[in-house]
Amino acid sequence: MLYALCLLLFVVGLYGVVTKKNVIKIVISLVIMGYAVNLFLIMLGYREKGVAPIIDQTTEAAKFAQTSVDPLPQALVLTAIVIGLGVTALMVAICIRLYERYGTFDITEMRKLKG
Amino acid sequence: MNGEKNQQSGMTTIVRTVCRWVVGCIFLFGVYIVLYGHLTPGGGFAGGVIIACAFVLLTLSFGKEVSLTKLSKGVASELDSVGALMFLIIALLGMWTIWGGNSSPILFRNIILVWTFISSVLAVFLYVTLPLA
Amino acid sequence: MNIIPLFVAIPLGMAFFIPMVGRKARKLPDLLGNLTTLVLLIMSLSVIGKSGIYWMGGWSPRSGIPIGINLVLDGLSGFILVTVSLVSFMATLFSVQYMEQYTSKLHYYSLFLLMVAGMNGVVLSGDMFNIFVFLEIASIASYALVGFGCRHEELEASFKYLVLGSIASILILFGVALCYAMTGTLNMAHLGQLIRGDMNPPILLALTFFLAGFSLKAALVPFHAWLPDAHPSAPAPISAMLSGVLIKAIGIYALIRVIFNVFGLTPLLSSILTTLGTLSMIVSVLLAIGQWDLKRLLAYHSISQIGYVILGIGLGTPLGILGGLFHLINHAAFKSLLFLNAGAIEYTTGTRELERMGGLNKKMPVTGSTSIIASMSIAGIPPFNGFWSKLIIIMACVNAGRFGLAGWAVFVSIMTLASFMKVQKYAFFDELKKARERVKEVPALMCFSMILLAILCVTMGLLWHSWVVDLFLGPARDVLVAGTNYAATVLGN
Amino acid sequence: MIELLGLLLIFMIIGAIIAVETRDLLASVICVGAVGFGASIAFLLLRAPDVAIIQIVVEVLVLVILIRATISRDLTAISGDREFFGMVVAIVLLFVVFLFGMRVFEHLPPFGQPAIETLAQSPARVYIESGLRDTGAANLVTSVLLDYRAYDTLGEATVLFTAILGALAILRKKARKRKEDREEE
Repeated sequence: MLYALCLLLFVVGLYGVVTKKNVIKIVISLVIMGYAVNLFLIMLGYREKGVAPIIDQTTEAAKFAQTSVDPLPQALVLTAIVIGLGVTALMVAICIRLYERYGTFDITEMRKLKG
Repeated sequence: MNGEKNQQSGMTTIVRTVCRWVVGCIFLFGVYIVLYGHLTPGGGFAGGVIIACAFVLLTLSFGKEVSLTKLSKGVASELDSVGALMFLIIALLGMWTIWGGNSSPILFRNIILVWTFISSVLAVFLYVTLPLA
Repeated sequence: MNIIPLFVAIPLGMAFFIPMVGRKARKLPDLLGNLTTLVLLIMSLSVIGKSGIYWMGGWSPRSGIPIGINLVLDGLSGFILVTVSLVSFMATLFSVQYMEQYTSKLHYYSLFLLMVAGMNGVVLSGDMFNIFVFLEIASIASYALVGFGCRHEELEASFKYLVLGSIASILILFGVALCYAMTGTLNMAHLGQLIRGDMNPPILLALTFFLAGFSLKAALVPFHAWLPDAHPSAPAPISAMLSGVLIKAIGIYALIRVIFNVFGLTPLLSSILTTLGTLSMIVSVLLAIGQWDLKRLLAYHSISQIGYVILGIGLGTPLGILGGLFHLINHAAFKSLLFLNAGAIEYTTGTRELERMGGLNKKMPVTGSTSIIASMSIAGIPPFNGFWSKLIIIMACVNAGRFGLAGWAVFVSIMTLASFMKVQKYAFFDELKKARERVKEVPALMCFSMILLAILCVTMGLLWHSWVVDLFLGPARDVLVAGTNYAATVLGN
Repeated sequence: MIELLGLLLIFMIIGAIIAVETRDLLASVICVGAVGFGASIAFLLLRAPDVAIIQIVVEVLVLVILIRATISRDLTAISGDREFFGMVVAIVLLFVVFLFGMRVFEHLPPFGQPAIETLAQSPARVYIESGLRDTGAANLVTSVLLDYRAYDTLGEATVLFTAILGALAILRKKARKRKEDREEE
């Protein structure tokens, strides 16, 4: 059920990328798609009644191994978020440059992107 | 600094007074997050971005000129390269250690060191992105 | 000292180093960039035929479970490494004088080396998520390089490329997530071992995502929309890199590695690949014929030749794989040469329109003659390299009993020939235009890199049967033919 | 817990739909910020504090960049005449994708039982069992990020470096030394 909601979020983002005609809207839709995938990855690592993957002195190792959530997807998502930030920054830079040239964010008013 | 010009590019007095107090705290908090990344949640990247946010705040409230006097663009992009190179060099040193027959990568294990370097790199990176917006 | 990680570390280090020192000395970025690609070329030639596995940070598998990231050098990755370094060396050589027309060369070289590092990282990595990360490095560098000229059509092309490339990356990440959900591992060899041909629905969905994502990066036909805009817009050496190696290293290489070595080639996948390949071949060659913009025409031909590669490899027979891989390296040689030629013409005449060129052969003998060699190679005229690889692919089709595909391959070859006869006629052999009276040959280094590539085309055409097959193609083919045995070779059990 | 997460996700989906559909660009940027903060809270609920922190700080930065890019520019999105037919085709196709994905997702392991519980051969199990001994970091995410998979982190730092360098290259004032007049040809 939760996975399906995540997929729905992904599809909303995909819908925005496919149908919108404004470059900022396209950037936003891509950001939303990124969130959906990140959330999906973190959900994959969740354990029923789990604890965060940080060891404190009071719990013993065996019990911790039984209850900790999966740290690997969290590490992956950290990397993925940063990559998303980089792509977004570059995209916004191009959008600003395009705006300087055309005075609009609308791709239907730009020449070659229509095809 | 040129007061009039700052008045134009920045925000109102209230915002600027509050910012003057808060920026230092944000900066310290960022450093704390970096240094304790191996024990508590957060770490180099998060701390680095928080430090970067201090500069963002400066830019937003006082204008680009003031924050550029604190950290100029040339210095920032130099620091970028230095930080990234440091990370790479540490990684390569780890490689040599392994090659020497020692199976445990001693330098890779020095978490705080690497962590701090990444953070400084990223803080500066993000700061450099700001003028584009 | 293990050489494998250096393929990534050297270009990365140089890319970080150049912006630090580049402002002080004007010639230094040129020197460092060329030196780096030369070193990479020598290193990649020195590892031909070798293989090895390197566990990053010394985290070798613990009781059979791979806990770290590994770099795998085998026949296939060595082959692609040589291709990448070869073309990138020629491209940097060409850049020295060509890029004088642009500002901020240090950004250019730094991004170029980051792109090379990203490609080398993808080619060497043995870990799904790591492939995603390095693929993003190569892609982001190429997005920026496509828009490097900052003219409006370049920025638009860059934006279009960026949006489609990001969708591809997100799909690939989704595929990695699905694989992780089902198997709990990211290592490709381990993944192959755990899947073992058991295609349950999530794994199939992941495979679909990989197929779509990597096809977008490789610009196969239903996903090709970005390429005809992006490749002409980039500066010429970058067009040569994009067409010559980028779409191969992060598109085709990753696709065939995942399909052959992780999931295993099934008849269904084989027919999907051959269909995609044939479609790319036919559709884009038809679109190419009508083009009058020289670089755009070449870009469409890239898609079509990529179609040949995928068709050959998709057949799945050893002969077909051999032909596909041979065509891959041939295409890298002649297509980058053609793009460099187009860049040379643009450098001197300032135009890319075929109708505004003409008679350039008299004024630019080196560009003209190397362009003839490249055109004959791509069109498949007998002594040149393109002929042999197309012949092998067609023979493989016939051997596999797919006569229809063989027929289409011959047809596309003829259409390619027609298209390049048009290029030669309008650009090099027609009447010399009045406005072009004062055109001179391009500077020496640009000529030099074009001549080197032309020599490469000729020698590979002449010597293909002896050393090319034995040294490069044999080991690479064996890796693909071995299929999911990849897991056993990497993990050693 | 699951209900809370479900509500949060529904909130995020509504926010995303508003962000995509609204005509005001500033509103749309702010909505995407709301979605991002929703994601951050979801990460906290899923016991991923590191990711939550990073999500929040990155979200702030993305918002600053996006708002400064859109503010005082073209605030209302001009997208008056969309082709109706294209929209319908897109929606139907995406709906099919969604239904297909739902069917596939039924085969995933159920929520709350990750791969580390069901599969013995998962590297994540090694990280949990011997991460502290191997790396000396109590925060296992840090130990994965900087020790077991430090090569990925090097890649991550490089991605940011590349993106910044690319943005600087794209935003430089003058891109060509000569022949700038060809621009208007």
